[in-house]
Amino acid sequence: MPVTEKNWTPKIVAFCCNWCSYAGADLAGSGRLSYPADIKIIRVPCSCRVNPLFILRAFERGADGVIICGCHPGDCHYTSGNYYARRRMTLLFSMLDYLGIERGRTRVEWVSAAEGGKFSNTMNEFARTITELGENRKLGDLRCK
Amino acid sequence: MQVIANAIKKRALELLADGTVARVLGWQPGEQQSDWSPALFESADDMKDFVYGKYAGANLSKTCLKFNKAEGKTLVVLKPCDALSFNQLLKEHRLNRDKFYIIGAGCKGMEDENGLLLKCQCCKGKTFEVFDEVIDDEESRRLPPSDRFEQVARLEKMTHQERFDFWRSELSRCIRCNACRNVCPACTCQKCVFDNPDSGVAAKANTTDFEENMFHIIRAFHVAGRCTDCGECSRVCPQHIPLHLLNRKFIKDIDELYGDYQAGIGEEERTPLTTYTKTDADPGVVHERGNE
Amino acid sequence: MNKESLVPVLGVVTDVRVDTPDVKTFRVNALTGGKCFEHKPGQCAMLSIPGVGEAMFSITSSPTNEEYMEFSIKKCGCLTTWLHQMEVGQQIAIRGPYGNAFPVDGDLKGQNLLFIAGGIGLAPLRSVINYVRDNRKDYGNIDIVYGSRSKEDLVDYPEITNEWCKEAGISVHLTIDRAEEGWDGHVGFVPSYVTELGFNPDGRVLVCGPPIMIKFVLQALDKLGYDHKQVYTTMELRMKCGIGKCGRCNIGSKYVCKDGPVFRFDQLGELPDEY
Amino acid sequence: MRKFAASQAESIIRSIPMPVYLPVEKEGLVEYARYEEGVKLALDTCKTEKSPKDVLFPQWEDLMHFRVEGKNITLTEQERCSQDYVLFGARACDIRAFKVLDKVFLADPVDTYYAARRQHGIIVAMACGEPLDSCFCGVFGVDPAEPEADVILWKVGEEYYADSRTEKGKKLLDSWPTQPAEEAPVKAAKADIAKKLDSKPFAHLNLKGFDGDHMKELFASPKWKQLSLACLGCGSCTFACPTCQCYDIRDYDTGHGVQRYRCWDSCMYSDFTLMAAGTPRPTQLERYRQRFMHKLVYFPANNDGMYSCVGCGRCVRKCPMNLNIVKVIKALGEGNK
Repeated sequence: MPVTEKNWTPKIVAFCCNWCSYAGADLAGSGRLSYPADIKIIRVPCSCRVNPLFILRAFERGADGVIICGCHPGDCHYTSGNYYARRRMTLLFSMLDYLGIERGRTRVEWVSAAEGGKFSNTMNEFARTITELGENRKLGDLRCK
Repeated sequence: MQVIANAIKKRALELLADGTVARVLGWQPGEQQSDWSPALFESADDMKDFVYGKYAGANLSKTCLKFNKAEGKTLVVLKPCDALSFNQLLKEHRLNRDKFYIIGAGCKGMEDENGLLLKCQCCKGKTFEVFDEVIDDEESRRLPPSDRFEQVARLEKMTHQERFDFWRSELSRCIRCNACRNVCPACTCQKCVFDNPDSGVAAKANTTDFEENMFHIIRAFHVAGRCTDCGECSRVCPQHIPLHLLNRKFIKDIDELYGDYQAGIGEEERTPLTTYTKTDADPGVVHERGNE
Repeated sequence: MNKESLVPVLGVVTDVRVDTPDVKTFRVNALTGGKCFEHKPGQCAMLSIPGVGEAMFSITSSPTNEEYMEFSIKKCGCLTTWLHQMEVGQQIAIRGPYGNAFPVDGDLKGQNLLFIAGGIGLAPLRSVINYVRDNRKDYGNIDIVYGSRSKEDLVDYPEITNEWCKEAGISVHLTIDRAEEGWDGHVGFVPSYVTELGFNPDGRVLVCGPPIMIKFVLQALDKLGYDHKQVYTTMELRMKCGIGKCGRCNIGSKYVCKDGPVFRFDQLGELPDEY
Repeated sequence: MRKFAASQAESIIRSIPMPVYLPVEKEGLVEYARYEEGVKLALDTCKTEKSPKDVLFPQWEDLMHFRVEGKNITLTEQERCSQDYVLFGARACDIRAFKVLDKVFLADPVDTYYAARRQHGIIVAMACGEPLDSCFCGVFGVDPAEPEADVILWKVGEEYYADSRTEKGKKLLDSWPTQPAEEAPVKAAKADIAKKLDSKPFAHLNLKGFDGDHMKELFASPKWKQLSLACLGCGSCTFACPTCQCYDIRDYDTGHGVQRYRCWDSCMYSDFTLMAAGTPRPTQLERYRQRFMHKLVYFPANNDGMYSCVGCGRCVRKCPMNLNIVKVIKALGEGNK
């Protein structure tokens, strides 16, 4: 169904690392902390698994914001995955910015397995940012709208 | 240039005659004044078409991939900037050094029918990173230095909307011929991610604006840290899209965030994206840099 | 010919038969029952699953079958994997028929026929074999040489043993590549079996199978004294439109989808060697 | 014969009560685009970057739409072009290219998507005043001074001379504010064009030897190796070419349905003939050879000697490695030794 201004709600994709952030999301759930239902969590083995293509494909398919959550630097289950992810995402976000895509639409946060509260706060705050930014019109495939 | 060209030709003939090399990779003239093409010469007789000079703009290092497994050695003529690409391919183990005899050729900036090539306007090839011998003269490699990030910096200063409009107007010309990808000496995947039949998109038509953005972001990202800024992508673009501005943005960011780095130098150094430090900035740094 | 040639009609899968571990035979009917369209033996149709793609398959059933069409499909790529997941009742988009046909009303009429097939190569020939069986008086003796990697890779084995083998005037010669338990028939590759059987070089030959088999079968037939004008084969190349416009099945001045897929070997010899 | 002042051209175009596609300059590149108020017309451009092939056969177009629900499929066809439009300022070579496309798309079975566009188009052609060095249309029998169109315009000084060649062309021309004109200036202009074209470097290419009888010999030529060596396998030549018509049909799953679209394809691409079992054209040599053999040998063999090249010279300008059909004709043709 075509999305009109009125019934628009932000669609957010969250890539969560299996070892920390996904467990953090679990903890947020079991602690009955709420976060918006429009956030679709995709579990990845490590934040480093997130290929730039994944992020762009998410936008293509109608995402309004993409957030990547991984273990805190130094705590990676695979020792260094999130360090690589950090460099990659920095460069990618900078490129999206360079092409004129709104900065707030992409974010990286480090959330550990113990940080259910941080997970829920981050998601709430990110959803608010995206709602303020409005619908993603610059980087999406019209056919998927 | 004619002196250098004659010297290269003489040397190539000698090496062909004594069996050191089995073939020569160079340029041949075209139908018009400036339309030279890369060409292969397998005998002294073939060599009469060999040329070197101001229209030898093409980077031959990617063509070398075709001869990596050929019988005998291949002589390849590389300009300083081409040698960077060649060396980067060596570092990635895509080329076998023993299979090539490299003549480093002196260069005074290459041209096409519209004058000095865009890539030569910020010449960075002052030394030969890899060679067996260099044929050069006094006036070579003297192009005045210029700031290659000037245009990138100008774009960074624009507002988001201006940048978006700029890139939309540039990228909307893209016809998805894939010439930029196919010519790029850093794009050497056996099967490109865009040729994946399961990706759901045809890599030959931009069915939406998104496809244009997508392709060019990913193309530039996949060579980030390995791109030597050889400028071939912009040179070959039939629609004159300034693709080097995407690559240079990555280079500029890498230089600013992780320290100066030039791909294609050295033997073993890791590229910025295959290494890290524990004190790297978080991706949020992007939000604090630059305009807006 | 259908003028809206790129637009398919819808059909429905009414039966799925597992022939070998990687070949299934699908029965397709029009949504209103009956066949989606008429065809001639050797012609092909484009089957598609929306969202996955479209590909050309030969129609395995004989035109004389008035109830349904059948497609024997080997699982080997993206689309065929999807097709193999189909169940009875699944709708499917289908367009055709495309290409020429074996000249059953022309050159083949009144002749002794020798069919040589390897593996899934039986699929297009089965259409001709059954057509010929249904018009038995128009044709001479029939020999069928069919080989496969193993016993379980023989497509349509029940039909071959229960029907073809029992009919007068048809001799079936089966072979498998390597000996295995429970197989007391011939063991060996198809081309050498053809040489062994030593056919009389009269009549017409119809060959279909993997390219390497076709190459050696042709050599074997040469030795037996066959002329290339007596031998027909059916070809496969990548196709998208099926109507000679999209350009990819072009060999020389021919388009396999429109001018083929059935070629006589002397015609193929005139084309550049690019298939 | 009618005439009108060059300065009137835009107001005439504006007054045409249907969509008009014409050469427009944007960022220094001239391409065919739909006329809108404020665009920069470039009617005098000899060679647009891409040909007007897009107007009849767009780089991508929807063919149909599927909805899949469980085991059921519903199919909706894309509507065909049903509105008349004008292609303004097309050149003789590009219009000849339409005839080449017709041979493919209008052959039985007719491609209805193309046929509808072809039928609804009115072509107003512009005779070439200044052929470029890369032009060699004369080699293929194209007369740049007499395009095969509905209305032809010749620019003489600051005036356009116009003449119609068909009924629908006449109707269009009659609706413009024009004055009667003499034939003589146009005759002089035609002679001038012929002279200019004749002096171009590729004007006398010889096509002897490119025919169906030499198919196998040309195919087996050892020269293809050197000719194709530098080929990148990009699609620039095929996408710029006015006669290249190969296409791909793809499905795109939008999440709420499946769009089946077709897009231009290129025989230069490695996946063009790729099948699950492999490809009959494994290296660039075979792909490169296919393109030129098709244009110069296979196509004429099927179409009474009509070449699938119109000498527009776009590949001469576009190829990043400076490979082009001229080089092939010179290297393999008997008459250019």
